[in-house]
Amino acid sequence: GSSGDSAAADGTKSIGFISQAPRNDGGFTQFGLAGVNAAIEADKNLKLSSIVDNAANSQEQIQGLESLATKNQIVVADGASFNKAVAVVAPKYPKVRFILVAADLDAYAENVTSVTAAVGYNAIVVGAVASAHSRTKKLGMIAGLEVPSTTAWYHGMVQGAALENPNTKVVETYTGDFNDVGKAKQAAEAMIASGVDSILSDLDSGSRGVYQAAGGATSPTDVYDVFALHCDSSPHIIGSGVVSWSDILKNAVADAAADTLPAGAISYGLGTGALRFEFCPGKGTPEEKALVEKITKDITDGKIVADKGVLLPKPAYHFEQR
Amino acid sequence: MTTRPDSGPALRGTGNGASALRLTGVTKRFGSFVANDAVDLDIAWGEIHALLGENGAGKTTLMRIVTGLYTPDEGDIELDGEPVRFRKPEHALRAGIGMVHQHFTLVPTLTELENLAIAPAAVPWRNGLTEARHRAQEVAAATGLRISPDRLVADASVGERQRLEIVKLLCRGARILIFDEPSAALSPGEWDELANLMRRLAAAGHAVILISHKLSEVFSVADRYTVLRRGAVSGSGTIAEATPDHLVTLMVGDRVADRPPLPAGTPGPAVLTVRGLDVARDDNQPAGPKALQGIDLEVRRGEILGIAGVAGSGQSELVEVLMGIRPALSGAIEMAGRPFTRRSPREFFQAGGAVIPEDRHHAAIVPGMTLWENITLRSLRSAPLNRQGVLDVRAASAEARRLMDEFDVRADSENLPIGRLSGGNQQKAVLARELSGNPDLLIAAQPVRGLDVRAADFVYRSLVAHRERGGAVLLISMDLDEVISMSDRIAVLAHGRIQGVVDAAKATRASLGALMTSSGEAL
Amino acid sequence: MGIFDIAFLVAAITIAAPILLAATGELVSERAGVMNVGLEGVLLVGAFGGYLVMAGTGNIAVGFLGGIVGGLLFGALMGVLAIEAKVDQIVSGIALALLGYGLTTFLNDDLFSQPRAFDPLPRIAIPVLSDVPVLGSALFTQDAFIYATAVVVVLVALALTRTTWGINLKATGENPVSVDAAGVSVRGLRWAGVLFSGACAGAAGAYISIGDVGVFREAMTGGRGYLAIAAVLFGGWRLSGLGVAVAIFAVTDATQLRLQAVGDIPREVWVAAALLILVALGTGRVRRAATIFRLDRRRAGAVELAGVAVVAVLVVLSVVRPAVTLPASLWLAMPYVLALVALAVEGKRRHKAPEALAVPYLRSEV
Amino acid sequence: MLSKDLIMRLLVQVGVALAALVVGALLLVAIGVAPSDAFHAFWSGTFGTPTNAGTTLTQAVPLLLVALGWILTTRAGRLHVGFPGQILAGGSLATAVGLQCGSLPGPVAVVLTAIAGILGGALWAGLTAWLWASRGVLEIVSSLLLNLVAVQAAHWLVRGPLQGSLDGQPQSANFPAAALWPSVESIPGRTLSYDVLLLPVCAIAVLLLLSRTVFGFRLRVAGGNAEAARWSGIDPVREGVAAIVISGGFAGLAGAALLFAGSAPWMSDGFEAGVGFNGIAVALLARNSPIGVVVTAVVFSALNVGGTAMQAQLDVPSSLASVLQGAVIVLVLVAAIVLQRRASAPAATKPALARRRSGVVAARTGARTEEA
Ligand SMILES: Nc1ncnc2c1ncn2[C@@H]1O[C@H](COP(=O)(O)OP(=O)(O)OP(=O)(O)O)[C@@H](O)[C@H]1O
Ligand SMILES: Nc1ncnc2c1ncn2[C@@H]1O[C@H](COP(=O)(O)OP(=O)(O)OP(=O)(O)O)[C@@H](O)[C@H]1O
Ligand SMILES: [Mg+2]
Ligand SMILES: [Mg+2]
Repeated sequence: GSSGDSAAADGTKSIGFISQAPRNDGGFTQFGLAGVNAAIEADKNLKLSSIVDNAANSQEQIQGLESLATKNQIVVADGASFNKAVAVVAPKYPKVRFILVAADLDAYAENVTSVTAAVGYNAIVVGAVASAHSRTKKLGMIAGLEVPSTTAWYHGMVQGAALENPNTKVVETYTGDFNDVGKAKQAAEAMIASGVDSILSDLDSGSRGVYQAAGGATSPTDVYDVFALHCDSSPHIIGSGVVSWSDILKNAVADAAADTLPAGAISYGLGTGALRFEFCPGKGTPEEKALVEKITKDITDGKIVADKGVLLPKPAYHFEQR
Repeated sequence: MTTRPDSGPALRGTGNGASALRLTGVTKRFGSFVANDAVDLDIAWGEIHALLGENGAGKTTLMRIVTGLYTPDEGDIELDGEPVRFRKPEHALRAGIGMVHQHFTLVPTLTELENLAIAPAAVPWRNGLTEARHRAQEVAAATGLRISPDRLVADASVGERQRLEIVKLLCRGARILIFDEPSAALSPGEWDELANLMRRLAAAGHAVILISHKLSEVFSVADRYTVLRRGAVSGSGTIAEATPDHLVTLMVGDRVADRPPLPAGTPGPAVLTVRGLDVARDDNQPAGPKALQGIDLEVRRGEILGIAGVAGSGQSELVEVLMGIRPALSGAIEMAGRPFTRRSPREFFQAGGAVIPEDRHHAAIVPGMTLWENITLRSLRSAPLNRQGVLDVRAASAEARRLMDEFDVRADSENLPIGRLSGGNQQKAVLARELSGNPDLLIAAQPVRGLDVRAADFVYRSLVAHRERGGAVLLISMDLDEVISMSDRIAVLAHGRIQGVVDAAKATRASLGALMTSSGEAL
Repeated sequence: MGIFDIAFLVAAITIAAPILLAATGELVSERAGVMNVGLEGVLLVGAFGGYLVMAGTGNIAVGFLGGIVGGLLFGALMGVLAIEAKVDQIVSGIALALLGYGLTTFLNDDLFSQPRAFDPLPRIAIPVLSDVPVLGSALFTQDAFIYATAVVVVLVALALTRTTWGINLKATGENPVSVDAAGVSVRGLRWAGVLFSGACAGAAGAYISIGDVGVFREAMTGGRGYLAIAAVLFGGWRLSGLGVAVAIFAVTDATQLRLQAVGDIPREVWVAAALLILVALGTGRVRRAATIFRLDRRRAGAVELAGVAVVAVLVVLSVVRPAVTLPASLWLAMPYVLALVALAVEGKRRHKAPEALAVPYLRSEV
Repeated sequence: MLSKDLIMRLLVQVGVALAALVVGALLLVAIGVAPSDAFHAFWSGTFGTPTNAGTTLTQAVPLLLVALGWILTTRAGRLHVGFPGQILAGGSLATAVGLQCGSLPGPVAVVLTAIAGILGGALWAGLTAWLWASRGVLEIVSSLLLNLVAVQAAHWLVRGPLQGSLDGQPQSANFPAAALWPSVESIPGRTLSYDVLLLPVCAIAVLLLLSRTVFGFRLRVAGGNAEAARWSGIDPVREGVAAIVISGGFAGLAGAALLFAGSAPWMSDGFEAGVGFNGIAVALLARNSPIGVVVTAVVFSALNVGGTAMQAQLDVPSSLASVLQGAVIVLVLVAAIVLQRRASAPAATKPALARRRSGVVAARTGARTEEA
């Protein structure tokens, strides 16, 4: 069953959005959706026809994708776990452009583009800065589930910290859920108790738990965000390894609308600024700011080569690093 | 509150001779079935009134109406001449009507005192224990009924539980006491005690209603009687003018031929042999007190061995151990000459055993399942009804119908859930099931408990017939007359020991009683 | 630095409190003969109710009331099903669990397109006690909910043992007929039990959402309801046992988070485990001194042998201290596994279940 | 009286269905969606096209299997809710086997995966059974906890041993074509798997098992009154264990079906998708009738599939489906009131009475017969 013919009538292209997490998760999904909406703002020929969220298991994902594909020209599959589902569905709808977010495909498909963020690079910078800022030279990384993108943060931090100070230690904890605030809080408290004084929170709404733990801690504790800056959420936030999923998706959708989106995989890195490290206002010494500059430059210039596990494995098919 | 202000726990009776409770035209239907049919009943203060009738006559149902458990479809109830309507048991209780159920309404995990303390609490944080202790003492003072307040009910024997039950009612100000087959679980001694108590209560002006199938008991205590038959009153009067035959005729419609004395049997080889059996009272505490000690028994073909003893002497444990339900600490059991080592109920039945459990309600029937399924509960699982794991349903229900006729189980259809039948009929169904396989050894634990005259007579005949066929019967009963009249030999069980085995022909109540009490403080 | 420190105690207590409260409520209701397997659903409703009201009023106390009301509503639903309709309690419990999840998720999606977040309960230091060296900062520098929980537990303990109401309640769970015959309303008592458990679960849920972290998310109770039920059973329907059970869960949970953070497992964990097993074996021995089965003896022997072997291994491990790391998800399963092990070790001895538990009461059964 | 009972049931079923519709409509109106549109979306998403109908029917199978497992255990007087865990266990084992079956001929591979699923589920259920039978742990609680354990175990499996996707995602590799369960070619998208044949077959099998075989009879006696069962030579513990393990087998098969008959030929955590509990609801809705569950399973699967469709078409929240399912159960239970009020009191009391001996409070039973 192919579709998209309806597009012919007038220029409008309708977009379907499907995600694994709830649309209001205050993190990954929400930013992605924001990006799609931004693209729609920019181009009045685009419209967001419907959203399917909480598509937790493969059957639901496939059903969701199928029903979206039948009535849209662009389908955004927002989440790593969609890779196989897209691989199943995409070939059946050759006229539909599938945008797969934060995941790689097992197999190359003509009408599929996977946009990923090389968070590992960001992690290197965070690792270096945190190590420089840390007093105990013990850093921590808290994530929900153990998936490539989260482990990338860990490995990146390890590499970055080593660049700044070889005997800085990095530990990781997985709470089992990006949105479990209570667990996140307890995990952070546990880390702080074991001497960690700088925590990277790779969580969605769970981050609040980390802020609260830092707030309640007796020893000064720094928090590093990902995705965006929530400086006002807690005074302990130093900065954020910003991964602007909204920017990334805005680009991708716009390109897709203009049919200029190449099939294959596009990995956004520090180059485009879609990934960047940002300090909260008033945080960060000049030296640290310089350090960020330096590391970022070294990475973009290829002076620093990512260690194993920092980046997702390079796919066999067309791949672009931006 | 437990009592109305005017009638304290003290045993102040209300007049005597005056009508206490009058039922007129009380009718209760269950679906199309009429359990009580325009029943008139008149109970006077200060009398002991016997309510008689065969199984399923509607006695229990009637009493449930009186105590507010059921509401009558028609008819009126008058208490002290004022019409009353009980929608809930507490209404009846407030009005001073209390019933001692066959299955006690006690909480085993609480102490006796706590059981007395169960009462509506005006304010949640009130602690009623002291008050309860008070009442208990008042009752004790008035009737001599003493309880041991701080003992767990679980540790009390049946007799003691029954006493507690009565104390409870008196504490709550009951003035009309109803006993539904109270002697069913009592030893003779305990029954005499109960009889005295009833007289004392009546003398104190209370009204007592006694449901019993044992005419001997009725004649020993009751003043007046009312007989139910098929739900309707078939007669009433004063015991003084009544004869047993007359009452039986009223109950069952015609006379029941007296039972011929047990013909002398010719015992064959031993079917069951027990040597030095020791059994713990609590399976989980083998080191704890023993329920049975050094039991030696032998049951032979063509004989009925009676086990006499008061309730709680370990009969239940003996049955369970023979069945293979309970582990034995030591000792040997042989069935049909072969050692019965790996004991389990299945082995027991395969070795040619059958059992009529004492606690029918829980051990003998599956109330939710149909009559025919219950009757063929065991035969259904072996050929011919079982064809390579597949049931022959048609044949099974045919077999069930046959047995229902043979054992005169009264029910509209074999597809009825057995739970709907009256106690008596349920028991006949069990009897049918256990005898149908015609087993070598039949363990009958209180087989006539709760049976009406005719049914009891029927059971006797069936057991004797079984004996004539060369089967062996182990008869466990708390009723000495029953044991004496039914058995060839009698083993007296007391405090978990066999105190002696006597020839039934020579045995008397006195001699057995002596054996029971001898070495009383053993263990 | 060691992982079993004050912060550890605090964490354990924070984890324990809501489970303890919910379990206490469930205990009361089960002593009355009503088993609410849907406790998880009730917790969720409490959590969302609290969050909803908090979002409306901005007052956390009112928020908690909202949670309690939510819990009461679901408790009432359980009552209608189990007490009035006399349908199977396990089944109605499952219904509550499903409904609780569906409803809260649905409403959350529908009402909160933007998730809200609030400040959690502040910690209150009790003047003198909080200065006690170690325990002071762990026990007496907590938030109001935890103090309240302690009070409730004590009150329940008193009520069950010292009051007519308590006796009636226990009797209802054991033998409703006796209560009915005493003119006490079985329905009334069971309703009281169910509603109390509903209120407790509601409050506990509210703590999980607004009390502890100030946000709500779908299914955020994460199996705590089931842990509470397990605690009641493991505790043998006694408050004391229940406390022990909850402590075990909480400590394991707190430990696993720390162990993840530490990376490879530190020495003191091996030692602690070894000690635990030794204690277990010891108590087991004492018990069996009283009760010896022919069958059980063999098994006991095997168990003890295994136990000793494990201890030996643990001692060795604590000496060589290998760099062992467990996958995160196995750490996450740890509390449940331990709960199971605890139940299995306790086995039947603990099981003094109320006779009439989950048995609907019908008069004509007398 | 049987036929009358049957009519009564049918009436109740219809009543429940209508009530559920009303509830759903109200919810829809509440969130501002026209019920008519919603219904249209629902219909086209479930039975509107052969493809979707195929999906609906295929997804009904796991629900049915779980429901049948539930019926068996309840008839034996046991109540466990470990189906989610057993589904995960069965699915995982089936995956482990299926991934190795690439070279085998199709039929063999399919049978192997099915057997593996059954085994996995039965083994996981065996834990519950063992804990109950020999340790006296109430099966309801142990199964609840084991569910939580199974979820984490599955999480680990797809990140460790079974992880097989290129980019390290928590997913297994795609199953070899040989291991996939065959489906009807003629239907576009091949969404209709032949395992829908299990719907009638299993239902009838269970029906006969219970009513016509000695084994089923023993189960029912043990469930009806454990004490009486023991006194008549049936070991209620053995029957209970058998029932629990068999139900586990059913759930495990459901797990295999979810993976190998679905359109998603790989294992990822959370493939259980709530089938475990919904299956119970399915059994309830059919009032534990082995035949009725065939219908109710399809209804429930339609609720799931249609829920997703409605979301995609009209942006209806996905949780609406679970609300409806919860509501349906409550409705069924309430419907039970109606039936109870009709049925005569003792008839209703008897099962309860039996339950006291055999049901939730089964520790003593467990303890006793161990030595018997
Ligand atoms: N709840 C009920 N539903 C339907 N039938 C009932 C119910 N209770 C009793 N019956 C029927 O009513 C009749 C009278 O029962 P009841 O228990 O009063 O007899 P009974 O005189 O007490 O007999 P028994 O001496 O055996 O106890 C019996 O045939 C019984 O089957
Ligand atoms: N509450 C009761 N209602 C009816 N019958 C009962 C009740 N309690 C016991 N019985 C019956 O009376 C018999 C004797 O009572 P009980 O069990 O108290 O004595 P026991 O078991 O011999 O001694 P112990 O109670 O010390 O173990 C039991 O086997 C049981 O069948
Ligand atoms: Mg009677
Ligand atoms: Mg006893």
